[in-house]
Amino acid sequence: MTFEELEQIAAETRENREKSPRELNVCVAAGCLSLHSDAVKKSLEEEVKRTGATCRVRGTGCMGLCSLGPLVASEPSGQLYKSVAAADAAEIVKNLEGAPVPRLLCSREQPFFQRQNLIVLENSGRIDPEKIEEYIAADGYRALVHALTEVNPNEIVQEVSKSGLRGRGGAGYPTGLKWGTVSKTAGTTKYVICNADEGDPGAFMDRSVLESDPHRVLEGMAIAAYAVGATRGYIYVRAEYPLAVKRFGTAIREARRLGFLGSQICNTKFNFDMEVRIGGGAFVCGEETALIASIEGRRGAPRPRPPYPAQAGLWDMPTLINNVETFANIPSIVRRGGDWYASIGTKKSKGTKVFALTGKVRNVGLIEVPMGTTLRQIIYEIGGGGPEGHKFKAVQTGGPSGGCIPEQFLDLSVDYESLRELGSIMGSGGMIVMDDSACMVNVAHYFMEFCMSESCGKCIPCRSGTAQMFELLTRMTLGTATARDLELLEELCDMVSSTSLCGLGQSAPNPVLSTLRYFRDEYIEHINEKRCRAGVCECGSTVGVTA
Amino acid sequence: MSKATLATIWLDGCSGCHMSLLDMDERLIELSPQFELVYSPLVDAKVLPRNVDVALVEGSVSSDEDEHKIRLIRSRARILVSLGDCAVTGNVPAMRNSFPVDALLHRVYIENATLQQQVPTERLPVLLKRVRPVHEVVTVDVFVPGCPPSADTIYSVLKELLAGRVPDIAALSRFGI
Amino acid sequence: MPLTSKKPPLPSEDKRWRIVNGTMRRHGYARDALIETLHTVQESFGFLDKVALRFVADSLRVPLSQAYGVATFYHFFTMKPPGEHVCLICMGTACYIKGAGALLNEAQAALGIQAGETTADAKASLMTARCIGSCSVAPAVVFDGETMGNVAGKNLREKLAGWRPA
Amino acid sequence: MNPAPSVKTLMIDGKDVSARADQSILDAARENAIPIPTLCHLDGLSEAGACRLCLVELKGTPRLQPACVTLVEEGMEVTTQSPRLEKYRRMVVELLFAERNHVCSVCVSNNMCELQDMAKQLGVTHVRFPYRYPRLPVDTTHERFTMDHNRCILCTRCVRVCTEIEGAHTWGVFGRGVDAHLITDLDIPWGTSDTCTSCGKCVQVCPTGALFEKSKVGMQSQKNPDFLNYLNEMREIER
Repeated sequence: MTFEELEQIAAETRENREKSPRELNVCVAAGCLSLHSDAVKKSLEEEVKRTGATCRVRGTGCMGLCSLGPLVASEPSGQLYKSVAAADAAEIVKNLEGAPVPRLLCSREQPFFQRQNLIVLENSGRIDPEKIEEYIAADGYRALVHALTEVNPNEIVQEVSKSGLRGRGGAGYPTGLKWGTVSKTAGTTKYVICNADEGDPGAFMDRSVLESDPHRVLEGMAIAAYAVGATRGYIYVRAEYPLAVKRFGTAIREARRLGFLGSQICNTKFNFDMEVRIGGGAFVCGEETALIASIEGRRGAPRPRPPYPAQAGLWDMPTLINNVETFANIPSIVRRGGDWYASIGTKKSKGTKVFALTGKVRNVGLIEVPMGTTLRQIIYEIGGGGPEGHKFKAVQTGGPSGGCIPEQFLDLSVDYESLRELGSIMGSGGMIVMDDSACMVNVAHYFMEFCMSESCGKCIPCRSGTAQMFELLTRMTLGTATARDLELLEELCDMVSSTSLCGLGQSAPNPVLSTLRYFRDEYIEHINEKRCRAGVCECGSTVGVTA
Repeated sequence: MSKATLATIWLDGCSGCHMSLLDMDERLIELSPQFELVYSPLVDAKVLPRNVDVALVEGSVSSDEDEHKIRLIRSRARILVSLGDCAVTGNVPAMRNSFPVDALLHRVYIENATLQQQVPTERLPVLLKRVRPVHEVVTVDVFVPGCPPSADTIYSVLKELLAGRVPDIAALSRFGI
Repeated sequence: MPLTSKKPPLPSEDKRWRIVNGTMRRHGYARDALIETLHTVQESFGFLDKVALRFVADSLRVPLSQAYGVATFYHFFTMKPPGEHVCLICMGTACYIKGAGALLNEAQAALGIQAGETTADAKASLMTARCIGSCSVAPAVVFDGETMGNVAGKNLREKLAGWRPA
Repeated sequence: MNPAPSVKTLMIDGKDVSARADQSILDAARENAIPIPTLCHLDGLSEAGACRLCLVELKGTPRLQPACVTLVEEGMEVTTQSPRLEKYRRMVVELLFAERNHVCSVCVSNNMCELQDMAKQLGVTHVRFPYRYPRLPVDTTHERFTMDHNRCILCTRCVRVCTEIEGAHTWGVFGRGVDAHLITDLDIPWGTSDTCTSCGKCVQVCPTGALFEKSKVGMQSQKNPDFLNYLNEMREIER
């Protein structure tokens, strides 16, 4: 594959599209799909066939504003229709040329769309994720061809370092540094692994990217493999994401067909191929060494680091592990340069971040904003604020490893460091808004149950400590706890975070610590007054229930 | 100097800790000028006095009566000592905790009984759902593990307490044995 | 147990064993294909049992204790046959905040079973998931593989009632 | 003959020591008579890094590091005893006691148990956390040995010795988290296992009364894992 050939495919694809420019793009990613967008698509196809209209009906990836799904975009006019039902097909097709259907219109001018800055999601909802040609028509695989034919691996690592990109899986380790280590470590075979074991409850960024634009991730992995000298790749996807598995499988086959995977890619000496590995429902496998154990077919129990996977990973070989969103940033960085990427974001956190904005907020969906955007902008401008009649209480980031951030910090600009200072973490990007109908003790209890059940059981602090913390929190929610139990809980938080073997245990106390930090009075009420102000816990009297 | 008042209490345990206390033999006589035994299964006094300096508690909290007793003792004792594994850990009495009380009573009084198969109900303390070590019910000042703690251990503990010091238990005793 | 190096025979005439064998062959009977193969078994049979585990372990030359350890480590694998219908309630944070707990209680009451169980008539199984990634339409429930978003108690009751005609 | 590994000098608890570059902090400390508590570690087996008792402080490293798997480095300054470390170690022991039903007074290994010794050594006189009282089975089906899950601390020494030394792979771990427990083969009664060679190594390495030899009580039930060093040494010579 050469630039000329790439351009030819892109040109043909665009040409075909221009021949009959009218198309109806139906989101068939998970959110809209669970609102039966497949039925909408079928109905539109039938209607087009019945009326003989010249219009293509395509299934595309996520358009972002999932709470108003199923979403349908009408091109070339650019109209976006919301909450479309199968029965609306006739009206939509009838009005293809004339005025749009006002009843279904969803403005693209609203802050939800205007406030975003799309890099990772630039193709989401715009291309058919199952057609490689459409990705190529959107400048896809140019970065890979450029990397392989015009620059050496070292330069790629440097470019990524220059971009300031940090791991999007949660911890924020500098990506360029990681690549550099793997590239410098000698090994007979090196591996690249994409961590798509998005286990945080309330997060669906990776799912959406894989379902909406799988080639972007694949291209990022191939570039990474070239940069670090790897020849084999794995993508470890949750079993709960069958559509993502299917679409990525299709993407691999298509990429092989066009020679982006296999041997002597782009007529160079670079060989690289990859396969999908399906997870088994274990949150701990998001941890690098556990994930490696799982790919090796073993129990997903983490092992002590060092050695880090970059030195001794899969089958003890140097292994690069990055998360989906990290890889998805790579093609843009390689195409547009590290400096361009570094111009976006804050001093220490560059680029954009994709968030799954959910919970008690009007506009639920997938968003991508520059690092440094404030929580208030995200929740109130993009998210449209919470539902009527309820007061904002906290936003939860980082899932079971993160924390709850209260109102007084909403003007904080979001980056890795600022969130950590508040006792939460960036995590993979789940952002769950909670209002006064949520009880913070109950939320801590919920996450502790999660960590307890997801603990692999290998090290004692995590295995037994989470079970103890869960018991103590249970007592609080039931109104049987004493002040002594709170002391023990706090001692355990310190001990489990300081002594656990891996990140799961080390961060398991975070939801408790952050709620204790900002909502200690709620704990005290549960203990001293046997009262839950949100009326969620059955801890005796429910005096003070708001609405 | 007035004598310190000492009480010993027997909750759910085998009385082995009390036997071990008696095993102090002549050392009991050595310490006796320093204390007055005001309440104990070993003496006739039936009423717990208001002020107890040191209370040695043997046994776990297994019934409503145990719970009542331990709370009363706590309210009247200056220093409360959990004496022996039953008081400290729940020990053997707590082995029933993996089973529901009803199933347990049924097994003991009906399945395994040959005569008069019935679960006694009247004038008997009600078993708690779970046997608990003393410190899960009231605050404990000194823990003396051991099944039973040896006479030497109890002697050292008593001697230290009577001298107004906190004994270093870790050096003296351990769970089990 | 794998005392010989010969590949074990298929456990029965059931054609699904060939599908399982196919997965292992595709991976060159490498040990690391264990999890992939268990996925195939579960897809084909609906669950894992000891016959299947022994067959897979022997074929891949994985010790039995390890195969069982792996099968029970990953919660996606089930050792019990599922009911004719499966109701899976997402308990992810977004769903939880929007009332998934109440939905679970409703489903337990409606089916008379706890999460993770199957009704005595084998008609329905009730499961929970950590997060199915459908947070945007929380609370979400998967009925027989089909995700339904913004589920209210009423939808749930109707759907479950349809599975178990009184 | 391999070239001799380089020697590193480091400081442990203020004492200058030297160690081979391939040695762990634990090895170096023990060679210099500096005690570090351990439960999952056993000379002759691979390291699990699971019990967290051997965590030590390293100057310049914010996180505590397990001495058993952390290799010595030049100029390292290690602290093995501090109020913070001692507190965490005591808590590890408390968590273990609260997790299952360790009733020392009626245990075969009473007075010969590493967990019981550890509690004494660390000054754990009581457990502040609520006991969990799980209901766990006792497998008596093996003709010579018994597995009492009530006393197991999941150190996995038995799993490792069975895998690494005996090569039978009979023992494995079922499930995960606080529900994890040991299994033989496909979770069958131990006595019916046909991979088990009845060698008894698992019993000898078990630190508690979880695995014990039937009909041996009191002093007779003393475990002796020293065979491991002998086996490993002899193997090395054969190679």
